Amino acid sequence: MREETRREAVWQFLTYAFVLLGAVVTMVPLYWIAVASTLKESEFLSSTSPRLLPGDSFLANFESLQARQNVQFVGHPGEMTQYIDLGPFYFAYDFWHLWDMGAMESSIFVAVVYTALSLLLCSMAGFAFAKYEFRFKKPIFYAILATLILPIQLLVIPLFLLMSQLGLTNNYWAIILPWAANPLGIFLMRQNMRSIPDALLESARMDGATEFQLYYKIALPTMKSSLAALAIILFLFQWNLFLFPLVILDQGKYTIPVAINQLVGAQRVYYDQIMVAAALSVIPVFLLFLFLQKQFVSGILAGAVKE
Amino acid sequence: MRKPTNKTGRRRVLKGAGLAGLAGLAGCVGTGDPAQSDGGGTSESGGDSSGGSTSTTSGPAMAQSAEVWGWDVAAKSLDLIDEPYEEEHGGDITITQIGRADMKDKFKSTLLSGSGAPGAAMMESVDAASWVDTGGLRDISDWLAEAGIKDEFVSGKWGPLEKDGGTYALPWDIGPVGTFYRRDVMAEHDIDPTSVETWDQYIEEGKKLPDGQYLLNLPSNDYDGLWRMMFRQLGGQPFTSNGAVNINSDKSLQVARILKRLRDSGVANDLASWSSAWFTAFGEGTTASLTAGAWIEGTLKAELGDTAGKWGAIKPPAIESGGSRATNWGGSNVTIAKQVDDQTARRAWDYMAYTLGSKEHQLTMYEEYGIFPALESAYESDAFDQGSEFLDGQEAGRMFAEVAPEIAPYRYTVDTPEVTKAINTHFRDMMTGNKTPKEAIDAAAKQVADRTGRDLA
Amino acid sequence: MAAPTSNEPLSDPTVRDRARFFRQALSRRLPGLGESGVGYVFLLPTFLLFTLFLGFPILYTFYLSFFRFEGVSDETLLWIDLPGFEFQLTRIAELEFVGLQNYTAMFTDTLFLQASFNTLFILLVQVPLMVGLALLFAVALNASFVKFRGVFRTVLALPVSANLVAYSTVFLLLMQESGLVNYLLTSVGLPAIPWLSSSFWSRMTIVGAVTWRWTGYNMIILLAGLQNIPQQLYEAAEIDGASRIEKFRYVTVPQLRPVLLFVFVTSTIGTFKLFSEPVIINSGGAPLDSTITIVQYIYQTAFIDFRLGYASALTYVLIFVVSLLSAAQLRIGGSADA
Amino acid sequence: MSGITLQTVRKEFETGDEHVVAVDDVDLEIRDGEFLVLVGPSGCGKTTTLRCIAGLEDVTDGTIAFGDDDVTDLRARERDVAMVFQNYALYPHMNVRENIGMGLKLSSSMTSAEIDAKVQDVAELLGIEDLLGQKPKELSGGQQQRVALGRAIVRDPAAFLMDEPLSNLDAKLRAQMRTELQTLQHDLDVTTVYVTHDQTEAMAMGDRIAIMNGGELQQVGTAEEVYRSPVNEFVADFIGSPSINTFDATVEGATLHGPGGFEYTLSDPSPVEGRDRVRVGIRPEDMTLVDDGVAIDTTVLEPMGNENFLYATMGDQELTLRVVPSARPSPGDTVEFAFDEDALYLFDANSGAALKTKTDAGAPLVEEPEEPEVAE
Repeated sequence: MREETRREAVWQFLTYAFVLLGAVVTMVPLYWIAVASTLKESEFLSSTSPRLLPGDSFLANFESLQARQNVQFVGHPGEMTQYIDLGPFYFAYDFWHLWDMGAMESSIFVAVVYTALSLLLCSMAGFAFAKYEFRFKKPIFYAILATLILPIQLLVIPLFLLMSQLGLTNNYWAIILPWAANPLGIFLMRQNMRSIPDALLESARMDGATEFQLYYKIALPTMKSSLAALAIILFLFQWNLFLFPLVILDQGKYTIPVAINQLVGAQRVYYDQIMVAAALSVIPVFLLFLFLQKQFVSGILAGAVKE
Repeated sequence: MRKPTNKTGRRRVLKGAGLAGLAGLAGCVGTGDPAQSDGGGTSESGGDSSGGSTSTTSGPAMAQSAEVWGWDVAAKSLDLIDEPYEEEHGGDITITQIGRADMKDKFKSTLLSGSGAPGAAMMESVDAASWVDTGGLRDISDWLAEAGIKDEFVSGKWGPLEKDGGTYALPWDIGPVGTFYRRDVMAEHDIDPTSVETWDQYIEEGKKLPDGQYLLNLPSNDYDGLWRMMFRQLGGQPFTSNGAVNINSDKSLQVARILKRLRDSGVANDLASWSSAWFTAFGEGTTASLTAGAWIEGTLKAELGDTAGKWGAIKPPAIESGGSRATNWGGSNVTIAKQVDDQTARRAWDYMAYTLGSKEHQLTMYEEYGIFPALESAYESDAFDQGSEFLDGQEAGRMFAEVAPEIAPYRYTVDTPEVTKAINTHFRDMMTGNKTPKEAIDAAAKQVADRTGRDLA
Repeated sequence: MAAPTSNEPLSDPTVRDRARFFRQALSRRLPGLGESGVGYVFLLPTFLLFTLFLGFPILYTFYLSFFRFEGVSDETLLWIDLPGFEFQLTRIAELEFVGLQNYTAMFTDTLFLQASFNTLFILLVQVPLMVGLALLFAVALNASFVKFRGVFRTVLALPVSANLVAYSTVFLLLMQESGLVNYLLTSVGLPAIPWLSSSFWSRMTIVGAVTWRWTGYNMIILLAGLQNIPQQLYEAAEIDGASRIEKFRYVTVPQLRPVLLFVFVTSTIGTFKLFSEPVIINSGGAPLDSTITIVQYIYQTAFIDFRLGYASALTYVLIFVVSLLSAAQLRIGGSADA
Repeated sequence: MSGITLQTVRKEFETGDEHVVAVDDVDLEIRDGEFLVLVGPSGCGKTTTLRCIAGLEDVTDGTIAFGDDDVTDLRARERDVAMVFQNYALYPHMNVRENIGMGLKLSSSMTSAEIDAKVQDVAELLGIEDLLGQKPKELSGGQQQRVALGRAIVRDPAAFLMDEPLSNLDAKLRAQMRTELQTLQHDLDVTTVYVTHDQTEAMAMGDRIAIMNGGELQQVGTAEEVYRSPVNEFVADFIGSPSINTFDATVEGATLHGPGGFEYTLSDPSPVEGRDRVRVGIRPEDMTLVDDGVAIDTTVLEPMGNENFLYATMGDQELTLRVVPSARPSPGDTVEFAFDEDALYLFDANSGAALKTKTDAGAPLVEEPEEPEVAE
């Protein structure tokens, strides 16, 4: 018994040590981004003694980032150009001019719209694959799944061509629509929706629900945590898109990755500005992740990997 | 297997809603030049010719506006001439500043997909041949002839911009090479760069430096840069006039031997180009000199401002005694995509000719940002005679202006990137002693020949 | 019967009720679809987007893979002329038909082979390393005695929120000769490592960067899988006298197999698609070609060399290989314990 | 409210390469207000039949009518039926009130206030008015069962369809709910089709019982009818617990020769006239221990308190006997049993069709005005 407790203690100690070490190693780059964003470039790039404690140059760095001509990283209040003034009814209808969007806002905006749209499409398609029988179901499903493999960097030229024909160049829809029906999302939704009991749907049918009501009144609400998990995956996917947004979007509509890449000059890399941008760009995803983390754990594979 | 062209009448465009989009991929069939169809233009190409054009040349009406893409300092330079141009010629020129690699990616996407190109864009001479070869650029030779400014540019600049009698870009700047050195470091160790004539002498002088201090930097990620510069200095050509691979010529061997000697003599540092360590070494004087295009002065000034006055410049050492000391590193042009509609192209050309073809404006850009003009007639200006504070008052401008016209032409081709890869790969083997200089250039030449289907010279 | 029998309304319908009645009336009038019809309707938006935005690029890429790109053009590219169906696509590129030449050329393309080697190297080191770490972290955090599990979980998964371009650039800085990592190494008496300038270590830097970013994400997936394992299985194993390791070996791993498989397959696909990390990290002075990945190489082939046809063929080969590999993983992983 | 009529209803499935006839030309008439139990072993097609009535499955052939209305082509939501599922199928994201009200909200033209009132009434009827605000996962099995019932009741449907609704409850609760359901059905007087695999439940609850096997309807009748007068050996075997003892016997005139020296001479040999072989059936409760009967060897004795189950072998034939609690032979003991000829069942040796069923004076057979619906 004595021996047993000692071994248990050693085991616990090792486990803690391992997890703690992992956490520290994981935090180093993030901590360094945060610290570096508050230092002068020469301070954090110094080869002799890198500073590991925060300095006071954050605002200066941020200002130099914001002062760049070709990148608007964070937006600022804009001008409301159009409004209707009908006494108590006061409508601004050029909504986006209330705030000139910088890369941060653009990225958030695009990622949110994309995530919402994609959740809708993926859950609908997943519902169809999970709960209905139809001809060519399997071939269609596998065809969609196969596109998971496709590296989108390699579709840039034909996609660009297509977008310019559709008049979608320099338009956020161009980086939202092509992958709105996300194959991984469809796969996950299909796997999760298979765990919805058929009786539940039939019960609703007996209650008089239409097929579409089955989807949005029964299937969607029971899939909340899976949807939350998928939302994180989709958001991250869009958040990190780089090459196609670079090619299709013009200045003023840049998303964060494109904007950050603009800080890499022909001859010089503006590391101080990159650090500020990197630090700032972590925040939205961090918040989203924190917010949805519980659902992410429980929802990622409620039934995701059966079979 | 060529597909018949749209002349065949029996084929018509299906006007189905879904297919209309696809069918219109590059302008509707039957309407002729796609540049005039909806498919080809950009957001700027309104085709609106009502703008107050004061063009002195004839030709199609000009669009009111045009967009020009450039990167970094170059874009800022162009921006300097934006206002004077608009005041004098009307129109509305937008200079868009995009990161260098990003701009290339964006512009190439537009070239390859046949749509979305700006009115005009910057193009490095290194890239010129392959971009021209896509067939996506506009032949501006007629306009060039009309403007009569072709002869005013240094002749070595035109090679890669021309193909089959067409001219596809207007030269902008060149990079006459100089060797920039830290006066204080050299003086401290009793080295007099101004007395150096050849690389061999320079290496010998460099040996006077103590351990931990280097004469120059020879970065393993950029062998091709130094090689190309020296090769050109010797009048070498990577490809013969009939297209055979020529990087294993005697001249190339000479260069390879010098690079090898630089490495073996221990006078060369090995820091990745443009890395912060690279800059720091120049700032601290641990790397005492830097051979690069004239434009490097502006960069050094910006990055290492506190070393101002401690620098000097000489013409690059010759490969052999009495050899040429003129060569080039870098340089850009401005080009127009074929897909751009005539009116917008016309507007873009008008701006280009105004900006790049005039002494006055080239000098403005030189003085402000150190963009060294390819416009030879500009060299007469006394702007080149002004002492540089950064170079301790040295009149380096005049030195470069003397070098510029002597620069030998160089045959950039679509396969230039292959040469770059091959040289870097095999020179690395050479530096480690795995290959002799002769073996290295032979292997590089063979690799290029194999991969491009060209013959060996 | 206890329910109200009166037909008189108890109350006036509210606006929401009216809207409901309207919807009901509407849905009653709509024709019913067979089951398969409903399935198609739900798939319709997905189908439309796929055909429009991926169908064309995919087919166009396939088409290009049999040609050599000779330049931009405006001639006819493709025409379909069947009875009752005529369709013509204007050529955007000057193409020369070369048959399967693009496909055969890659076997002698040393750079392609180098890129394949790099990608496989990264794959073989990175995927097992990452999945192994993720599994260990997941098991550790699943242990009931560990306190602050939520905090650890969050911290470990945090890198996923770092922006791709930003974090690659940061790694580039951290791993420099005189960067923070070497500083830390040397300050504890270890030798500095040429993270960016040696072929081997620059690949390891990419491995490290990708592992850093995705381990926590995969850990969460595995953790979810672990929590689905019935506790009774461990109790049964305990009674059978299984040690900790044996429990892991005979209960955890088999039970987790489908989840592990999912993680393996998605990680493999992800590694094959590596692009931004090597592009950015490679700019730190790594020996040429030593970190180039397949996707990066294909991108260069298309965008720098303008060999669109060859790049298209490479794309298809890549897709084919990854499909095979995924299928094989699924088969191996699935059959052993069906 | 109305009866339900099934005419040659057929349901075929294609699953992969397999072609399955789940329901094989079933004719069935369910009377208005009747509690009909569909019973049979698993896979017999009873659930499929129920789902066809519900409209959850399209029939391959045949018609289904509610009263005079042909509903064959109507969707489930248009049929005005309510269904209770085995797992209750409560909407996990809705509370009890919403669960019960869902059907009304989706398909009735009641206002929200009316729906609320009705839900309240039904909840009170079922005694779950305190649970209205709770989510299904907070409820016990019995409570969930009630909510599922409430959901069906609240809609005043033309018929209740129940698919093994009690099988997820423990034995005690099941017995309790059984009675409650019967009472409720009786009070509401709604035609009810109830599917179970448990013949005890079927006997206890059904006004009539429809027994299915292999997709075919075997017999429809009251509990007593199917017990006393099964149409074939399958029904005889399925109904009754413990199951009827059956064995082969050869016929010599009026005498039956069975395994282990079984021999019995019929006083009325007419059912076996002209036959060489026959199947003999004797229910365990009809066998009594005597001193001069057929000898059998005891294997196991299960005392049940009020009676004992005696398992024995007659030659290689296993038999079950229900005997008085005082009879306690030990395993290995040889005992002897006897039975009444009135209680004897005889079936055709090949088809299993009944030749003779109980003829003793049990409860009087219910005389039905209509012809009994018996499918082949």
